[in-house]
Amino acid sequence: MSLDLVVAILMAAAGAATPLLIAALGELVVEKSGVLNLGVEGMMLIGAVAGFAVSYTTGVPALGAVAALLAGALVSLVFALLTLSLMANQVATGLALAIFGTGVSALAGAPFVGITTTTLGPLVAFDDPILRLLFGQSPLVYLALLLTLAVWWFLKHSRQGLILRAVGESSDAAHAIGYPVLKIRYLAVLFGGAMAGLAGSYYSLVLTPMWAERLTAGRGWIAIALVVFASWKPGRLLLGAYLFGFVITMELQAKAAGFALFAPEFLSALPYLATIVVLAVISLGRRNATHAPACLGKPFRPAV
Amino acid sequence: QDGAASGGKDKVKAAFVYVGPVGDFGWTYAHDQARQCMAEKLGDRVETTFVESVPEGPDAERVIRQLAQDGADIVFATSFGFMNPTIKVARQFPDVKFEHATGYQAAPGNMSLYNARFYQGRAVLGTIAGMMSESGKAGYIASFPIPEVVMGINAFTLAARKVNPDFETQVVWVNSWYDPAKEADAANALLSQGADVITQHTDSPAPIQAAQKAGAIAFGQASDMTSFAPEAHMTAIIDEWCPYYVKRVEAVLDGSWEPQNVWLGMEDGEVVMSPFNEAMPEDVKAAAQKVYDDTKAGNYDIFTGPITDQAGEVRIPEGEEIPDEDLLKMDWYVEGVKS
Amino acid sequence: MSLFALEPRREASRAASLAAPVVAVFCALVAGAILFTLLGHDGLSAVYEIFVAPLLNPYRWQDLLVKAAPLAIIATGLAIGFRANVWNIGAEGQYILGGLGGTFVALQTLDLQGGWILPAMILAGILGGMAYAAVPALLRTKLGVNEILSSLMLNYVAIQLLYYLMRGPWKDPMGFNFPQTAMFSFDQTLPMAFPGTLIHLGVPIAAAVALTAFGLMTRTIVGFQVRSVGASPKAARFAGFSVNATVWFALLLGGGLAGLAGILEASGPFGQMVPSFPTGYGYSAIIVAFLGRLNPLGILIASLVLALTYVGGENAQTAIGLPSAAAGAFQALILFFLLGFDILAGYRVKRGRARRAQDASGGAAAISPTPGSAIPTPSTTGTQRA
Amino acid sequence: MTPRLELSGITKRFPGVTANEDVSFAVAPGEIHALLGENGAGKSTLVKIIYGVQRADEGSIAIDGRTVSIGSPNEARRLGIGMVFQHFSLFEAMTVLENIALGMDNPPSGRTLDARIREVLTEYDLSLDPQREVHTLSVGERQRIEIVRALIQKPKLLIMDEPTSVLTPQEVERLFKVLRQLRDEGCSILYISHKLAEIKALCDTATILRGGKVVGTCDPARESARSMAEMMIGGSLKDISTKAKGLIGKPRLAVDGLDAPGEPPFGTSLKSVSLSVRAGEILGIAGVAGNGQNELVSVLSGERLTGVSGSIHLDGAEISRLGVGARRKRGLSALPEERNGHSAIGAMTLAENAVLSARGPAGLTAAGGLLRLGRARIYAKTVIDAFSVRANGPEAAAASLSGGNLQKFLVGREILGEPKVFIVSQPTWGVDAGAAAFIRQAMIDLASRGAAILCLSQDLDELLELSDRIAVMNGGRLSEAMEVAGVSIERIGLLMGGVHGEDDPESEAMLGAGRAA
Ligand SMILES: Nc1ncnc2c1ncn2[C@@H]1O[C@H](COP(=O)(O)OP(=O)(O)OP(=O)(O)O)[C@@H](O)[C@H]1O
Ligand SMILES: Nc1ncnc2c1ncn2[C@@H]1O[C@H](COP(=O)(O)OP(=O)(O)OP(=O)(O)O)[C@@H](O)[C@H]1O
Ligand SMILES: [Mg+2]
Ligand SMILES: [Mg+2]
Repeated sequence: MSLDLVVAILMAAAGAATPLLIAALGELVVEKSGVLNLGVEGMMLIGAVAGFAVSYTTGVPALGAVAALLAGALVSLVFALLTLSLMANQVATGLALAIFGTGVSALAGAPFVGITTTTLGPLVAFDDPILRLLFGQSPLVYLALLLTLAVWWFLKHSRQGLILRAVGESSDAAHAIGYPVLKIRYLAVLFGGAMAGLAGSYYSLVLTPMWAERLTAGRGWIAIALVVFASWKPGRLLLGAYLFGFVITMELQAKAAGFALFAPEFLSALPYLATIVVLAVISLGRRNATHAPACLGKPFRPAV
Repeated sequence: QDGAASGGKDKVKAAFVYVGPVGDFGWTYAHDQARQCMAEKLGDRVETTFVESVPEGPDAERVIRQLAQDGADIVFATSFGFMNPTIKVARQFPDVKFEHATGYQAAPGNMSLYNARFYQGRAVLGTIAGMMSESGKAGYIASFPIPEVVMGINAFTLAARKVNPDFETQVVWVNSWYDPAKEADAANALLSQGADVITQHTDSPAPIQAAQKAGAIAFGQASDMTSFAPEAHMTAIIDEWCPYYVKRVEAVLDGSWEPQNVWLGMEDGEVVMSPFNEAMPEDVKAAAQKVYDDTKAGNYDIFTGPITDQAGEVRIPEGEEIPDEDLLKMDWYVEGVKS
Repeated sequence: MSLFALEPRREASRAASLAAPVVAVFCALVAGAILFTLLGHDGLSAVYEIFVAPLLNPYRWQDLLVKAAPLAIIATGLAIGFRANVWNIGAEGQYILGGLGGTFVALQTLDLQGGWILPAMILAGILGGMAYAAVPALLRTKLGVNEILSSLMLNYVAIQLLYYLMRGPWKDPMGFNFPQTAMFSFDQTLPMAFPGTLIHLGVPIAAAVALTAFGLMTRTIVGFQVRSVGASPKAARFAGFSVNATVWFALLLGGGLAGLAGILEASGPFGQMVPSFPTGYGYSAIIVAFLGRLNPLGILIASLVLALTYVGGENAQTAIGLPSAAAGAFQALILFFLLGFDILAGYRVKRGRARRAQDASGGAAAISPTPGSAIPTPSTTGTQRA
Repeated sequence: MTPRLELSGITKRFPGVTANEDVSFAVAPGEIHALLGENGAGKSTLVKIIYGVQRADEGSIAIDGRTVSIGSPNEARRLGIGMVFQHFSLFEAMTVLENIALGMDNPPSGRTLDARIREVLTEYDLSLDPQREVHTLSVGERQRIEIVRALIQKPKLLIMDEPTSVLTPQEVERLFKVLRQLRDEGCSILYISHKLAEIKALCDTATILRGGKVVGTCDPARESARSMAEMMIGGSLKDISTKAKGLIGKPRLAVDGLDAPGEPPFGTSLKSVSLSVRAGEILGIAGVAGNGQNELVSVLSGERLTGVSGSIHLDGAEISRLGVGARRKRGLSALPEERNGHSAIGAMTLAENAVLSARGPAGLTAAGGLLRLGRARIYAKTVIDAFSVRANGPEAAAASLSGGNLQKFLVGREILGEPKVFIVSQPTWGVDAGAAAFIRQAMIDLASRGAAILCLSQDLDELLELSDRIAVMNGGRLSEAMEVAGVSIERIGLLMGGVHGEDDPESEAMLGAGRAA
């Protein structure tokens, strides 16, 4: 295999992994605070359309990414309001959010169908494949890696991260010793929304610089699966997302090289089967301890 | 109503049922453009409505029935999966005309089938690819191995091999009509393995964007996608449904509508090519234009023997053409296709 | 604090829990009208076309029933699971497998005749759904794998399995290489419940399923067992109920009913198996289950409401050209309002900020008149920490 | 001297109840002040208000003479108030260090904090490993975390809500030592407990609440436990009538060589437990929480079958392979210590809670698996009446009952089924004196009717009052049963701490943990 091909494969893997990683990091923080938001797909779509719209109208793709961030956070606020303040069931609200995001993004995106925008591509172009691999990818690829580091540090070493984990571990205890559980969860949900929005904009600004309905085609669900796959650890999330990106890329590379060992449907089902197997293996290894935040999905109402 | 004597009408209500959103910029988009074009041409003699994103199956049946109940005179059902639902409803509403795109079965009496010979356009693309490719290898992003897709792959490869006998077409099945990210990834995989032409039978513009980034050439699908990749986009096969829709609605207006089963192509103006890219070499332009003109004139059929299949066996002897009924259930690939 | 404050009720209010959905729908209508007006459509007529027009047209009633039937059947099964704290969100996959199970029988019996064929298909459908639900059940009871994720992942696997079968082994040999099976024969097709209408046998079956489930949950020890396990696995064990058996029961029941819905759709409205068979009923049913407050009778109503949003959405497209995406957004809006107003069952809204001291105990542990004490919360740890 | 804490006119209303009404009293610096009252008297609510977890509707709080408004626990801590909660506020999956850091407003970095914690531990002669994860710790150790969390901030006022219900007599002594040391350093302590003997031994003053109102103040040293209890209930306490002697008959429950693994993840496994309880007899089992009591109850009740070996005989029949339902049918009823979510379901009505365990004995199901809800209501009503449970009838949700009333209902539910063998754990845990007396009486009456009762409790006084014989559980082993008459508390305390002359490593470890402080 030529160096160029190897680099191409690695870059494609990074490209497939990046949006999943960003969205999953957001969801990881949300889940660490004890909230299960299944509406990632909807928030990603909103982010994708907002990012495209702003990038197209201003001509500055970076502004698009910022807009995506804000738009994602904004819709996640609806989820937060319902599940945190009004204690609506999180599973159902998350599903409704996914429907909502799909519909609203399609409505808002109607004027932008059929056009393209400047990509949020590499800042510098390199001819040398190694340099290209290291420095020549979209800024979002590097941002995702930095975010992983930041989230890891935040959860593991910062005081605020400790508090966030505490809230997800026992909202009652956290409340009793004086932490504003709802406020912290609101912030976590907003962060998750912002990340999902940003991840969505990766599709409309980097991978396929365009807008079309249902652009993300179900990637939001994979992001949620990745969080569990990684058993709520940012490091493993990075690994999982890249592994996943690599598998997707290799599947297509294998097909492009003319290998067809399996039915294509089997390959398409593979990521999901792999997630199930990993879930089973984690549980086998450490029965009764999957590191899930103990309060995940449970509503909390503070006594005042 | 009136005009019943002649079987004609003063005003026709035409309804369209779409499988995707009108904003998909692909298949459904093309049909809706045609609907608008038809409505414009016929002015106030027609009133059009449409329902988009209709799932194939019982939902389609319900939607079609509702349209018939609500007074549609003619219903265009524009996806293969609407075939059986349309048949069922057509039986219940003998006075309403039904038109189904791409199917092979119809209810007797009030249901027509229509389709377009897209493969004729694939031959034009193949010619361009064969002449312009330096690596002699094209990447073909395909959705599902249904006859229409198979026939397109074959037409493309046959045409390319006419100008470059060693030409190869590498097919990647993505198992989806529409998944931009996956289509882009597939295009990138093909490009990184040496393809310098990308073509597709999926609906999103993602592959041509990928081709543009890699400096390869590509072709639009279903509509002119130049705006997405001005340099890579050589031309596109355009599904031009407008003339057909105009004709059929006019037939309802003047009472001459009869059920039929048509498979229209370049001769009928139903398949056209979008303008060739300025940057295309003149000789390529000329060769492509010739394939188009000959097809339009009825002098060129890409599925004319000799045709050998992947195993190297001659399937169609010299001079023979593949009959339509065989094309419509094609499930084998010609030599040069890698899948 | 805010203008309104919530005050917990000592016990969930029946009146409020009945009124909440009505108020919610009303608010959603108002919000929808405003939203559509802002989007440049005629908001009032949009709401009229979606919500009222279909109800005024008797043709549409049949459509509503037909569309609601699979939703009600699946949601009933899911709701029983949710009551047991079993978070099966794999109904979509189980529905597909149900359709495939029945189709398998149909393909074996294409040339046969007899009244036994359809029942055999239905049985196979139920078994197909159950078998698929057995996977998350096994994973959860043996390994403690969270069923939300395993069942969700299996949905995608089921779709690929369907594609595989349609493209290859089960393709209709006479079907011009299109990926779909042959049409089912007369003996394989679900008959109409009322001749001359569109209302197939699935509709009365859905009603019967919901009523039976209602009896099961309120009047039998099995229902009591399910509720106990949902409220507290420890207490259920204390009562002599096996938690694992209940998890199995809930998943198999949910899977079986989803499978039933699948084969009823396949043998009824579809009349064959096609790649476009899955249409998201498995997901919509989750929402239906919640809108119905996990009560089978509520689910019957909720399934009709959801069906109305589909049918009305199509109606609004043709009547006033409202894009289908708008109908989708509106559907989500109604769901948001319904979910939000659920809180009225467990809480009273108080005007003004007279008292800041509105509280439920910090110990949400003991008290659960949270929105509908009926609704348990997903415990992602499953059996783990019990 | 200005009081450290002064409450004036504190009123707190919940929908339907006034938890505190015009409560006023003061706590002097360096005073240990008891807060007494029946279940639901409003003690926890009051201290939560002082600690800023809840807000009073009316009234004011002054610290060191300055009126303050305490909006949150953070503000409370800033004012020098520390609190140890009735229900621990710990994070199981985190380390001791993290838990303590979470309880501080500006914790120093990990290393410094670790050192500070160790300082506090030596200063008060406590032992705890800051790096351990909480879920691996015993109940006593967990409480120490809470205490260290409070002490590390050098509080001026420490609030303790029922801190001793989970401790051994020795651990209680050690806690008292800490509290007295704190008092001598000038710290005020507000102390809530239902154990009146402890109050007498520890506290300088007591304020008594009844129905949310202050009904009196006293010097516990000068009162008897009985007089304080009567002040709390506002009436006279009935004496428990002892059962007639000589009723004891043949063994009804005989357990031999019972081994079982501990409850995951960190339970204590049972090691060759043997015991026998005779008709008419009450066998008490003492022991510190977490020494296998829960395992014993769940193995005897049939809730746990996997991994169990050894024999269990009920009236001579081997039942060790039977499930819960089958054992109940044969007359064995077991009531575990935890009410919420184990022996009762809060969200269900009392009638439904009756179905949980009494459906066999009371015939609450019909053929075909149908529930007889009418009968269940009648049964619940009977229990409510017979055990004077204060509740809104059989349709009231279990969660709407106070702890004491719910416990009466649950004990009644079991006893009205006339079990032949009744196994009960912590029958009066967190239950006020009046209700506790009632429950004990009901148990004695049941025994007099010929039932065999196995009573597990951490309350030694209770066991000594109730039991005919007593045995001690430690590290999953059960000591020989001793006749209560003439047994020494010293000896039981030592057995509870793990000193029984054996030298297997596990009991050594227990000993270490118990002694460490
Ligand atoms: N969050 C709440 N919402 C409504 N009522 C409450 C709440 N918390 C407590 N109460 C009520 O306030 C009263 C006092 O409760 P509190 O918990 O203070 O009693 P307590 O004296 O601590 O009882 P115990 O001895 O059982 O701990 C009780 O009647 C209870 O019903
Ligand atoms: N949100 C609430 N709504 C209504 N009543 C409540 C609420 N929270 C608590 N209570 C009441 O609080 C009372 C006691 O609650 P608490 O949790 O303090 O129990 P307890 O009596 O202290 O028992 P235990 O000490 O065994 O837990 C109960 O009577 C219950 O009705
Ligand atoms: Mg209390
Ligand atoms: Mg209490």
